[in-house]
Amino acid sequence: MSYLDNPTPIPGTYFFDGKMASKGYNLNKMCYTFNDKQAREEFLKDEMAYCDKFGLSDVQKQAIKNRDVIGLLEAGGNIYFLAKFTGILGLNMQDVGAIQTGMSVEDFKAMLVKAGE
Amino acid sequence: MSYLDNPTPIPGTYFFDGKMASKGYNLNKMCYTFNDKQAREEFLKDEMAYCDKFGLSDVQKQAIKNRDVIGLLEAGGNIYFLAKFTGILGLNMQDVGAIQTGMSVEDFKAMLVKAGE
Amino acid sequence: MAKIIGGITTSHIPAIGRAISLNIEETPYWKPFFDGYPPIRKWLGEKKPDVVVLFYNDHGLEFFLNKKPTFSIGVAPQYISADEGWGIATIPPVTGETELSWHICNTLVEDEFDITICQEMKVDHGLTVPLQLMWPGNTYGHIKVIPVCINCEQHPMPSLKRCFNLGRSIAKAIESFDKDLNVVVFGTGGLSHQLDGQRAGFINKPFDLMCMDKIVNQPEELFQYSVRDLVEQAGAQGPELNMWMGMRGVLSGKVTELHRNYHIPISNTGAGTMLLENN
Amino acid sequence: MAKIIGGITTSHIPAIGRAISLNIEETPYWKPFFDGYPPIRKWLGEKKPDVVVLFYNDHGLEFFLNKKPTFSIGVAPQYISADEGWGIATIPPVTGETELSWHICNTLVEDEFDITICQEMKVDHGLTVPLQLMWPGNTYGHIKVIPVCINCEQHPMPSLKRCFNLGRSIAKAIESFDKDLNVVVFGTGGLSHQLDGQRAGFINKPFDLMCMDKIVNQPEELFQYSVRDLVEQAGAQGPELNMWMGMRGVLSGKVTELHRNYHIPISNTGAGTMLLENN
Ligand SMILES: [Fe+3]
Ligand SMILES: [Fe+3]
Repeated sequence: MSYLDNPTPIPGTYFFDGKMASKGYNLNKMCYTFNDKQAREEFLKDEMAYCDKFGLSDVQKQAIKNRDVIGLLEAGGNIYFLAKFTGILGLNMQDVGAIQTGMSVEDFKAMLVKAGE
Repeated sequence: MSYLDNPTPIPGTYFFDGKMASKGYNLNKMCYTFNDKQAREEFLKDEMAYCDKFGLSDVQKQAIKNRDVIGLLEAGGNIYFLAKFTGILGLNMQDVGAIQTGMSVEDFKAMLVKAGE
Repeated sequence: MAKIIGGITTSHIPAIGRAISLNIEETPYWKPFFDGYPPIRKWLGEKKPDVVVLFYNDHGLEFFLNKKPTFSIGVAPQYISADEGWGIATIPPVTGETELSWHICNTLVEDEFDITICQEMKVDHGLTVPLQLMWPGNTYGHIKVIPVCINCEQHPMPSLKRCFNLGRSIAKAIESFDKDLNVVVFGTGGLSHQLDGQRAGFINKPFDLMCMDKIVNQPEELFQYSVRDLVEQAGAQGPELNMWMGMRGVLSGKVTELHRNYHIPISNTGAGTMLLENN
Repeated sequence: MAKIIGGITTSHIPAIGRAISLNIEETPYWKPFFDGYPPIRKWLGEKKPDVVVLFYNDHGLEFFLNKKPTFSIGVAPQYISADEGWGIATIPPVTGETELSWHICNTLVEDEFDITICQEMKVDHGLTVPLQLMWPGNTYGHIKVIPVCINCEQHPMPSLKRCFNLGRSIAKAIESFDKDLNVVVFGTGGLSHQLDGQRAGFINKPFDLMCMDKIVNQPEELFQYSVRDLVEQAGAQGPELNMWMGMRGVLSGKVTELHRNYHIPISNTGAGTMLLENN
C-alpha cells in the first residue's frame, strides 16, 4: 500500500500525484518554458495563443486568464511550475498565498507571523 | 565494494564507467545529436567544424577523422553513441566489429557463425 | 484484478527491424531466427493480453548521459518511435496505460525503488522491434504498453537481483490493480554479445543456454553473476540479461516453458526467444 | 581517507537570495533569520571543508515532469546557476568533484539505490541559496560541491527512511574514498510550509521543533512519519524534510549539536538552521 492509497483528503491540500500530473501535463510544460526569458515575453505578447501552442484545455486557459491559482491547481497545475507563471505577473509566494486563501496579503503575512508565536 | 573496483582488465573490453564517461562527455554529446537529420547533415558538411562546436579534443577529432573506433572508445566514446556516428558512414555493427578486430567483414561474420556451432 | 498471464523473451536488435522492413524473414540467414516467433504469436492471439509490461533499454534516443536513470518507467498515454540516426524505420505510435503505470510507480517507490517517472518518452528499437516481432504488420494498436527501461549503457549498472526484485514489486502492483486486465511481460535484449572493443563479436553459447535454462525454474541462481561477470562471460552487452530478470521477477515462482528458440548469429548476437506461461 | 566532519541544515527559499541581493539582511524582518548563520560561517572557516555533499530539491529548473527522478546525483565538473523565471539573481558557477561523485554513484548502485547520474545540471535556489548563506559574497570558489537531488515536487516521493539510508550509503562511499578530503553535508529546505491550496501558509511550529530535536539523536524515530503524514503535519512542502534525513544519514550515529536557530516566518516557511558536528 502506497501512502497515496489513503482516500481521506487533507483539507485545503492537493496531492500532485499521477492523476494530477497527467491532467496538468501540458499546463506544466508551458509553465516550465517560463524559465526562459524569450518564452515569458512570447507569453505576455499573446497569452491565449501561447496556451494554445501547448494544447491547454479551455478550463486551463480560463484559469490562466483569471489568474485563478486554485483553478490551475485543480486543473493539474503543479505549484512549482505555476510559480513561474505567477512570477511573470510579479507575484511572490505570499501574494500567491493570499490569492489562494482569499485573504489580503497583509492578513496572510500576519497569519504567518502569528504561527511563530 | 562495487563490481567496478575489480582492477583486473577483461581483454579487449572497455568499461564505460565514470572515468570514461567524463572523458568522453563532449564526444558522446556530439554523437547524441546525430539522432537528428539536420545535425547529421551539418556534420557531413564540415566534420571538424562540427567537432569544434562540441569542444572535442585533438585526439578525439583525429579519431573521428580516421574512423578509428578503438581510438574513439579509448577517448571516452560510448559504443551506443558511436554507433550513431558510424551509422552516418553507412557502417553496420558487423562492419564496426570488423574495424575493431582488424578482420575483414567476411571473416568477422564467419567468426559469429562459428560461435553458433 | 489484473492478471499476469505470461512472459516472453526476445532479442531487440535493430537488424531485425531492418530485416522486417526489407521483407527478408524467409532468407537462409534470417529464417532460423524468425521461425522462433509463430508459436508465440499464436499464443498471443489466443490469450489476447490487454497490456504489455516491456523491459528494455534505451540505446541513446531518449536518454543522454547528462541525466541517465537506472530505472525509468513510462506513464505516458502514448510513446513515439523516432529517428535513431542510422536508418531503422520508425513504427506507428505506441499506446500507453497511464493508470496502471502510475499504480506501478506508486508501488515501486513504496517498495524503495528509486525510479525515474516519464510522462513523455521517445522509444527506440529496444521497445519497437519486439512489438514488430510479436504483431507483424504493426498490428499492435489494441495493446497498451508500459515501458520499463533499465540502464545498460553506462556503468554502474544494477545487479540481476535488483532487476528481479524490481519485477517482483511490479507484479505486486499489477496484482493489486482493480481492473480486469490480462498482462504479459516482455524481457527484451541479450543474450551474449559484445559490440565494442577488440573482443567485439564475442558470443558465449554455453552461457546463454545455461541462462535460458535457469530463467525458467531457478532464476535466483543467476544472482551469483555480478555485472562484471556478465561482461566477462556474456560480452560487454551481456548485462542486457537484466531485462530478462526483470521480466522473470514479474512472473510467479512457477512457470511453464511453452516454447523456446536459440539462434546464433543475429547481427553480433546470440538470440534467445522464450515463451513462459505463468502458473 | 575522506572524512565527514559535520552536517548543516538550512532553508533554501528564494526570498533569502533576494534579501541577500537587496542587502536587507539586517532589517527587522530578516535579522532573526540571518543571525542564525555567523556561528556556522565561523565553524566552516575554521574546519575548512574541501567538499560539500548538498542535499536539495530541484523546483523545476533542471528537471521537468517528462523525466522526473527520485534521486539524482551530480558528477559534473561544474554546475551552472540559471534563470528560474521569476527574477532571483544567478550566482557564479559551482565547482564539482567528479571523482568522488562517481565513487558515490558506484557505491549507491551497489547498495541498490536506483539513482539518476547527471553529468550536466543546472542548479536552482535549492542549491544556490545555501551556498550564498554559508559563504557571503559568493566566496565558495574553493569548495567542491556534490549535488544530491531528491524529488519533492511530484508524488510518489521517497520515505524519510529511504532518504536516511541513501545518506548511509553515501557515508560509506565517502569513508572509503582514498583521498584526504574533509567533507561537510548540507540538508537544505524545509521545515514546515505549504505553498499551494486553500491551506497555503500553514506552518506547524511544534512539529518543526520536534523534528529538530529528533534529528540530533533519534533520527530513526522520524521514520514513523509517512510522506502523507508530513504533508498533513508539516504542509504540502513538508516532505522537504527528506533532505535533512539524507544529510543525517551521512553523519555517524552520534553527533554534537553546536548551534541551532529557528525562525518563523521566512516567506511562508518555518526556517530551521542547525550545525551538527560528526563524532
Ligand atoms: Fe539492446
Ligand atoms: Fe524548496
